Amino acid sequence: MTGMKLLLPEASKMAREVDIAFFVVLAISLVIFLTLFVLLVAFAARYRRGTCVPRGPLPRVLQHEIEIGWTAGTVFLAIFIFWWFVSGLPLPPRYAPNQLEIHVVAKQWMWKTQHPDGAREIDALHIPVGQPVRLVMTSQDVIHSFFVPAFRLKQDVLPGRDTELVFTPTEPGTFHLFCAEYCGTQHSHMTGEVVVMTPQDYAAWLRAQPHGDTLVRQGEALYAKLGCGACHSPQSQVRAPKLAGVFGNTVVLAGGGRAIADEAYLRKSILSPRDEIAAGYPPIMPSYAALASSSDIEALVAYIKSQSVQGQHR
Amino acid sequence: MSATASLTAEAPNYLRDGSTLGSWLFTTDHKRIAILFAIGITIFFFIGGTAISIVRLELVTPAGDLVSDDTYNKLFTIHGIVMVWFFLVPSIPATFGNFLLPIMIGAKDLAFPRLNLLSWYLYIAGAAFTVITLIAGGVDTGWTFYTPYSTMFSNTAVLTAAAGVIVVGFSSVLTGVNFIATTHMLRAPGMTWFRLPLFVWGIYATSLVMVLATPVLAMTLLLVIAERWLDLPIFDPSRGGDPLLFQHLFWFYSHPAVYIMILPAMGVVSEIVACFARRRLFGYSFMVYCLVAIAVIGFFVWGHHMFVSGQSAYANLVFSFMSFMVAVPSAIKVFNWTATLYRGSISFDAPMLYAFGFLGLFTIGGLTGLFLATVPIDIHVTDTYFVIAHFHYIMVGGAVSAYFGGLHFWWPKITGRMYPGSWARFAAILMFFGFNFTFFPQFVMGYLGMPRRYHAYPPEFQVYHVLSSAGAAVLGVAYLLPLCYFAWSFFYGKRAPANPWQATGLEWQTSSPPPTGNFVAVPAVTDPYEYHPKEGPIDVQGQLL
Amino acid sequence: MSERVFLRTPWETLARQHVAVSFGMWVFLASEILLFAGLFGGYSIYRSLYPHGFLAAGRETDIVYGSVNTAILMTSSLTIAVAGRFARAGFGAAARRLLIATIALGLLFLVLKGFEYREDLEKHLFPGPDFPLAQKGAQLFFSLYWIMTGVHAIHVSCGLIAVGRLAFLSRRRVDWLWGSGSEEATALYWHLVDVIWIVLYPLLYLTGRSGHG
Amino acid sequence: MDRRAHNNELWVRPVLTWIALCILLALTCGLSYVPLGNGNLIVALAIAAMKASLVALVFMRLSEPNPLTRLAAAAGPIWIFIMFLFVGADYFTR
Repeated sequence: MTGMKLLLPEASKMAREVDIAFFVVLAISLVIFLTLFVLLVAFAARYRRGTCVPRGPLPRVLQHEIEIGWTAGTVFLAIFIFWWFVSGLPLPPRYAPNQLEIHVVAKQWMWKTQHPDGAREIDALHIPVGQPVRLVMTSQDVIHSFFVPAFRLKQDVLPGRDTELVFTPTEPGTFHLFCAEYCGTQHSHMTGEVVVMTPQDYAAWLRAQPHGDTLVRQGEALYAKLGCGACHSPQSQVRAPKLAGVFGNTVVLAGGGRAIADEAYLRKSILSPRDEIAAGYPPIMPSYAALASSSDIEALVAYIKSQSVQGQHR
Repeated sequence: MSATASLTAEAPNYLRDGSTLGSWLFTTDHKRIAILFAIGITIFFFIGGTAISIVRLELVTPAGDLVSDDTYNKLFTIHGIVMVWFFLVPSIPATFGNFLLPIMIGAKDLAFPRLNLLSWYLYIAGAAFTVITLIAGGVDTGWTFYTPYSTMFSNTAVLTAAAGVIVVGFSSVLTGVNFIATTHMLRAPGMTWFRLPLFVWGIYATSLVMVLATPVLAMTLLLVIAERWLDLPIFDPSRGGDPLLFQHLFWFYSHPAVYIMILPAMGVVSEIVACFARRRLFGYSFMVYCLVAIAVIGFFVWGHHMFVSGQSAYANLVFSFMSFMVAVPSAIKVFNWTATLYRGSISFDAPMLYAFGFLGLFTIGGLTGLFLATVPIDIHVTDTYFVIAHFHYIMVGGAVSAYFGGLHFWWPKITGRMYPGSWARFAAILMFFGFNFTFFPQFVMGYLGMPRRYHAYPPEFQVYHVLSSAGAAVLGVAYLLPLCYFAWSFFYGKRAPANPWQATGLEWQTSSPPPTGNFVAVPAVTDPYEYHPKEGPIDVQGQLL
Repeated sequence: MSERVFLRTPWETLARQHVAVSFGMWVFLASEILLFAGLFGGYSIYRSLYPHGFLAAGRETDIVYGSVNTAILMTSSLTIAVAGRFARAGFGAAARRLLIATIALGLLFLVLKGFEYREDLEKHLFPGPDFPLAQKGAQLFFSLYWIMTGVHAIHVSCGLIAVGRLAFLSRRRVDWLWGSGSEEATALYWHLVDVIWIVLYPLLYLTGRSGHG
Repeated sequence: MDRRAHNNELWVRPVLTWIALCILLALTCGLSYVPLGNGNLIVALAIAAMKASLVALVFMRLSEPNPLTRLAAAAGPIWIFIMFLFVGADYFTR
């Protein structure tokens, strides 16, 4: 048993803000609680049966004014706390260019993470301090939840859908990673660690990793293996949308309507192509849901994305 | 005087109106049905309690070494299912509500006595499903039945568990219908809406929630059964479904369910505080408005269970705002109870000790609710022990304290016997300290990041778990004590007078225990809580003039 | 006829008892409506997520069965409504005949529903590997179709039992129909079953009829 | 009581309502084949609402002035609306 710990390290920018909010609400609560507690004890002592104290009825006016007073006061306080934390809510910058994008796949009962250069980890995540990190997370089976107490961050990881977490670690160290959403028998073993390192250490660590393929390269391999190019390459005889450059564009859909070709759209187009057909193309593509796993889809999307982003084309 | 002698002297009452098993199992007397419910929920209280005792024992050490992880998951699931649906939801309404609602409004029985009996049989049928679940090896989904785990992945007895909850849900719908019709239709002459005791208002508000929320749960669990059993795609994301839809539908019931548990508790505490402070309730009409406001606003806040679920950020803010709003009427009620004590003449009998316990613990539970309504804080503490501590302060510190308070308050009325007062006071104090000992450390470890539903955990949390388990042992003893002295009291206790606490309220105008038709003469209806004249002086000793 | 026969325990007058019975039934109906709320909610969400799948699937239901069944249920609502009015006016025998007509119509509804189910199954419209439609959401539509109509059929059966109870208990003394107040409550329940079908009908049978929307 | 008014109350009004219901049924069935885009759903639901109101008002005698019954009858639809409003607050802002 290690000693009693009352404070949790604040290891992300968010952690500081959550702690401030936590302790402000704690202070407000303590004031309210202590006031009530003192009143309860004082009344209980002073007005216990048998004491000689005045016990006449209250003046009517007083009754009403007090009631209206504390009703208004409570309403004001509730609205104030709400306004105060909403005004302080940080809007996480999405798709910022300097973010380190890490893909997380959760499954019973394991966290699989993959760095942009292809390094993979299981039940661990190494990240450099001070670097904004964007986690793109999905689950292969049930709902999990990515929880790092030291960062004060938690986000459910859903099957069939991406969820994201954006944060900037501020303290080097090793922190707990928990699955916070009950996910079955070995839920309590679905833990890991987040290691925040100095940029130099991170670079060294990254070099030492067995270099698997990058996500983009895996995607490229899958693209070939699944024969996507048979239809989607410009040389193909089959009429299918060209995928290079599609990411981030607006797609006009058959039957009217538009969609932004973001990650969610690409993912959906691979899994259930006939839902949103690009205008002018026949609905002939089959679903790849049975052929590609969640991590395969992540790789394919990453590859298609890389075909659209200038300078990243490899 | 010996016990036998006092028995022969007993006036005719509902307990002596037939002693065969059939006279109980086919009774339509609301008082007897209340007793039947009381027996059911007591059994389930101890089943749920046993399950969680093993869990607390397991958590003394960080390694999961006492039971397997599978068993552990089944234990906390059965604890949740049993305690929520088979103890807390029926606890106060189906026992005290059933027993007292007609008497308090001066009626002979509930509006539909046979329907009331049907409610009990549905409860028993639901209970049978739960027992079958236990025999079939239990269920490991957690009481929340989250999909897709419950529908596609768990290989335990989800179907019978869900069926049990659906059936017991219909029991509470029928009870709710009965209470609403009774309150509207059977009030004695002179019993206007604003003369109703707050307990009746609490039961009425709870019935509204039961009737309007419970069917949604029934259908949601029916969909779970359909997906799991018939393999129909509904929530399964691999076939286009959305697991978040399940969460929305589930919490549409399950958040208001918290108010099903706490509104009657508030009613009980109002009765006790007024009686033992010998004081008119401060701000009676505000108390009524607050009960109704909580019941209605309580329907708008369920999304605060889903701040990290992938719900939209906009919805998070809407639900957060509504959660702050529902805190307002709850806070006002606490202020009013406290103000009722002012210039009172307070005695510290067991029911009042439980009411004091309720005030303190419910306040802590309510205030920690503010943390959970604040989105950034909730993101950190949700699904941790902080949430566990929070809702146990409301449900155990609040609802169960009030249940025991009510039991000690109305026991003489229900059984016609007094119980040993000093033992009761001792149990109340023990329960209060045991409770805080158990659950306060959980706030701290929740803030430190200890996730809920963990079988094994990092060693740095052990000190809090040991504290919590030690407290749970005290709490367990405190729960067993009343069982002993109430059992003793039922057979050997001193005969109770009609009104042992000199309380107002129609239930004290009839004999203890009441006769089968509740009243021999038509009761006189006055304002509730006439503990002292509205104007003029009061005796310095605090006695009524 | 004496009131005493029909007066039940907590009530002082028969009039009050009647008001309470129908009020109690109305409260229960509110609960019944909420029972279907989750299904309507799921339908709306999934229809907005998968409009094409829902339209395509909606075309596969059998509009003939659906429409005929709607007409049958509406007619049974008429017969039970008039039965109640006759019973109150003292035409007990006629009221009883109308109740029996209601039972017949309800049974006819269930029989037709059974034939429809058989044809649906022959067309493999039960979600699963043999399901004929490829559009995403089509299987969700049919999940909801089976559950909605299934739960509704359970309600029809409960209604039939309740109406059957009326017909049975009034076989000796037809004034029982008026006296106990359960005719009113039963009729209310039966009407609600009809109302729910009226709402299900456009959702399940009229969707996607106007072509490729 | 006037015999005609009596008959009216007894069966003429319900039968007229039933005729109206049948006409509405034919109307909604026919209109569903007319391509109106999203209008199809709106028309179908509007007609369903009219039919449901007819049943409620005449057959279920909601037209008789009884505030308590009306309150109970309104509760169901109002609570469905609450559910749609707040579930929609999530789905339509994702």
